[in-house]
Amino acid sequence: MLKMFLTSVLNLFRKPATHLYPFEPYEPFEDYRGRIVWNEEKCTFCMRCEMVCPPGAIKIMIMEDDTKRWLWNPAQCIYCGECVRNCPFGALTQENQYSPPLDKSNKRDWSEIEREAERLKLLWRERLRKKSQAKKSS
Amino acid sequence: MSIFALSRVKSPWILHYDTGGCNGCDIEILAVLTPRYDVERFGMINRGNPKQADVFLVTGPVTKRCRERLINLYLQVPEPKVVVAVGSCACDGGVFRNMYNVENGVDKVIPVDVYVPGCAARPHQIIDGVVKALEILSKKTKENIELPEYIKERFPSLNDRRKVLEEMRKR
Amino acid sequence: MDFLLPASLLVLSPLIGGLLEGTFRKLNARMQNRVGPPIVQPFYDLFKLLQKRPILINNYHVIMAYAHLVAMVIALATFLLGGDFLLVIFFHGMSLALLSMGAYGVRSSYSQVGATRELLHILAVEPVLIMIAANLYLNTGTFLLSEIFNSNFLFKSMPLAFLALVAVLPAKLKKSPFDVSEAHQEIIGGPEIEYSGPFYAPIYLAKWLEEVLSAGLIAMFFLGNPVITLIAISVTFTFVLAVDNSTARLSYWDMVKYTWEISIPLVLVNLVLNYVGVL
Amino acid sequence: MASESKNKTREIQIKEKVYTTIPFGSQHVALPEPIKFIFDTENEIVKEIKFDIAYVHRGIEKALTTMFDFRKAPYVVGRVCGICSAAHTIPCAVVMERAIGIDREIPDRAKAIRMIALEINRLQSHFLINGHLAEVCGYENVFMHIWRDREMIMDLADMLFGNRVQYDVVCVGGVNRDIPKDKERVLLDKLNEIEKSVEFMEKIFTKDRTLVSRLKGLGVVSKEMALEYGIVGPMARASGVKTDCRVEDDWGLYKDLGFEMVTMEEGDSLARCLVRVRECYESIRIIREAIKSTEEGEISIKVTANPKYEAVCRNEAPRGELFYYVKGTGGIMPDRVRIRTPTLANIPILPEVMKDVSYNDIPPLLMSFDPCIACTGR
Ligand code: SF4
Ligand code: SF4
Ligand code: SF4
Ligand code: SF4
Ligand code: SF4
Ligand code: SF4
Ligand code: SF4
Ligand code: SF4
Repeated sequence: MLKMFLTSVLNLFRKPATHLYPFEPYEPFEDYRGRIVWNEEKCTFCMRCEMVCPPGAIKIMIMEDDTKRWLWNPAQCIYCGECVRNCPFGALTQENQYSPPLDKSNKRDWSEIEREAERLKLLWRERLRKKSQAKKSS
Repeated sequence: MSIFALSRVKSPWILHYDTGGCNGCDIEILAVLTPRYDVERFGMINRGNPKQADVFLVTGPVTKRCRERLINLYLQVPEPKVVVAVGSCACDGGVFRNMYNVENGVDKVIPVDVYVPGCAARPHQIIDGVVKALEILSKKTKENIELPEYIKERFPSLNDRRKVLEEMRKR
Repeated sequence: MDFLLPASLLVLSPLIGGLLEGTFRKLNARMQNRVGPPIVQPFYDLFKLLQKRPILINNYHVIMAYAHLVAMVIALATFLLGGDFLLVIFFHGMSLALLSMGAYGVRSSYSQVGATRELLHILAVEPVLIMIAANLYLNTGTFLLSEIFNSNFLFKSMPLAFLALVAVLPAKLKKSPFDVSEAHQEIIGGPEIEYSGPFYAPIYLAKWLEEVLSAGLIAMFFLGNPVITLIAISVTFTFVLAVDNSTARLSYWDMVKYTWEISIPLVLVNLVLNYVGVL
Repeated sequence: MASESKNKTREIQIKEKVYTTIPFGSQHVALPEPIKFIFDTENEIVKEIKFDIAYVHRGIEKALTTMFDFRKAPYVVGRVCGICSAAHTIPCAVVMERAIGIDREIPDRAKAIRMIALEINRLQSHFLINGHLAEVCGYENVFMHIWRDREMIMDLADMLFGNRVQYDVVCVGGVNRDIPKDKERVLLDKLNEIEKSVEFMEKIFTKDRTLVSRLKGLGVVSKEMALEYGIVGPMARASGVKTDCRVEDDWGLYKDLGFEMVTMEEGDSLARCLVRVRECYESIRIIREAIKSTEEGEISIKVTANPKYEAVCRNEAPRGELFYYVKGTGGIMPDRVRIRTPTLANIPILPEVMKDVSYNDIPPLLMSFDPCIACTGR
């Protein structure tokens, strides 16, 4: 009781322990597990990252003209770093900056993307099957 | 800015509800109130009372059982209000996505204004999110009544909805 | 005392009360080693509350909130304009009673528990105030505050009564260790829980007025030199806040027990000492 | 006879008495998690308690057998609970290793890092709950001070593992990041400061009169009761039951480092609180020893096989025994995963100790049992 009383009164004359974020900038620790950065040049679309990601925050879309897109959802990612450790080509890195908040305007509808990716993958498999069949028959 | 518009932004009282997340983000929300981050700087206090809240912080992927309570709490918060989904699992389900007892995120149940990613969302992210939410709040007034999806489902016609709104106004 | 000062104090009391509350919150935060809200924060809160969509539970409930405010205003006005001290105590008690009546009027059990506890607050605070009034009468020969205000530095003749007042101040201002009726972690604000938006505003405002009234009660003991009065008020409030920050909440029976066991004997001793003529 | 029937009517009368029902949860400030208690009270004395714990059921056990392969499992079970995230990931990884049959090959350095993660986790959890306990007693200042100091531990976790809450450092086969030398030094420095703040906490919880008067003698659990209800963790140790999975299971190096169990005899809320405070000293000591005893080196081994055996692992989470069971069939996903969590074991005793307690003592009593529900429903 007395101790807290003294602490309280003394605290009036001490500097508060508060860090005045966002007015004072904050620099995260050097290897904080933050955003995932994808390097398009190195990526071979091997799909390993999509496979190892626990929550399924990475989706690779194989479009109908066989171009490929790599999508990552910051609002779904659990920032475990598993994709970075598992990418065989070093195409992924993890920044030490945390993701900014999103709102309706810039948040992706992930269910839509999941469905679309699934659909496109089926089409792709179909195309592969057809191609191999064509090869066999020729 | 008039004193009224200013006061709307300067005095966000928060309500916090965990809809089945892992506590990680809840504890970070608590940490945001403590000396290191001290969001009382922005006038934020945790009233724990939906009727006196402006900012509704929701964590967790919304389990089936929490759904009705979440809607209930949402309806009890008087307008103007903003809803902030804190943590990846509140945004899109996070690691719990597609498990059999979850709804995959808060915005499947009630309208969400700001999404704070991160697992766990760190205090800085939560502060950023709330600051962003306050921007949205400053544009809202007590006339902006947004209804949760389920009411829209249950009352598809505009007339029905108007009735619900009137009921809500009367309460 | 002339009329102008008390009247202007009364008109400005919401402003003073708001600043007082803001200072409390700031000091409180600093005692907890954090920065805290700006001093004008309570005004932001009040204006925000006025802009919220009203949610009406029932008319009775809301009327009681306004009645609570009105009774508090009357208590403060009576005090500042130099009315009867007993009347001040009566209206102060009544305003709390009205609040708890309103709280009984809704079905939430937190509200009802809070209402019961609010009544216990009255039980703890009012007897002590009445004893202080009796002591004042012994010293000044009147219950009329306008005459009591003419006396100089009452603290000299009734220090123990002042200590008794300080002992009940936490209960009066709902600060720890005697904040049982608000008890945020148990009953989430107690009697206030069902009030929202514009209907919560009168209660919020009444809280400021109560702080002004408490400041007035403290000032009553230190009249004469305005500097000493101000110092006395700030020291006392800082002390109360520091106690708030260095105690856990006691149970409601402990509250009644402690206030009675400490404050009432203190005033009694003071009475006897006055009577015998030692002080 | 007459008196007997009279007694009976009186009993019936008592039963018919109208109680004031106070719901506590599923949303309440004193308890951030969705659990619901319903207290039937009479003059604020609690007479009957009902509770409902299944608000947070997400189906993690099921998902581990249908959605995630075993390598992802530690990351998933970390999200069973964010307060003792490391406490979940470790036994999960260990149980998978046992089911594969590689648990003997885990390098010592990995074990040491796991221990450090667990003990840092325990430290922050104990700070958290003791601060929260002060808060629900209405002692806001102590809460603020303890949580201010807790930030030091959070910073440590942030620095060492890259996240404040979910460390995600444990994986099947070892750990996925090492602690370099310079970080070790920072860690050791910080531990001294943390030790000071543990001392502060101990002083408050033993000396502060208002706090002690509220907690002492509240919710006494005798040793027999503790054994009968099978409560675990610091709650059991506060009643004098010698149980601690850190010495009962051997996934770590605790035995080599000379672990000492903290027990007390009183069994009241204060004792539960003090056991936690004193465990902090032990945790700090263990971290120091763990750093000293191992060198930088191998931190994981390659996992090639799938889990094929049945295995269990017990771990001492901050709140007591955590039990993992896995049945592998050689597939990429195990056949059955079972998680038995400490809070689940500690809840059945609550109605017993809460009976006839005044409602204003309920939050401290509840918090002294440290219930957190995230894992109870899984
Ligand atoms: S694992 Fe790497 S290379 Fe493969 S798809 Fe992902 S980013 Fe591209
Ligand atoms: S960090 Fe983890 S959750 Fe995020 S994308 Fe990579 S693997 Fe997925
Ligand atoms: S986002 Fe992650 S840390 Fe936060 S509640 Fe969800 S699972 Fe837990
Ligand atoms: S407070 Fe009671 S009566 Fe009112 S909506 Fe909730 S459950 Fe129904
Ligand atoms: S008991 Fe087993 S099979 Fe039946 S519903 Fe539950 S989980 Fe499914
Ligand atoms: S033995 Fe116990 S755990 Fe197993 S099914 Fe029966 S009740 Fe459940
Ligand atoms: S007991 Fe369960 S809910 Fe509580 S901290 Fe541990 S894992 Fe989390
Ligand atoms: S843990 Fe048991 S009681 Fe709880 S939700 Fe799951 S099945 Fe139901």
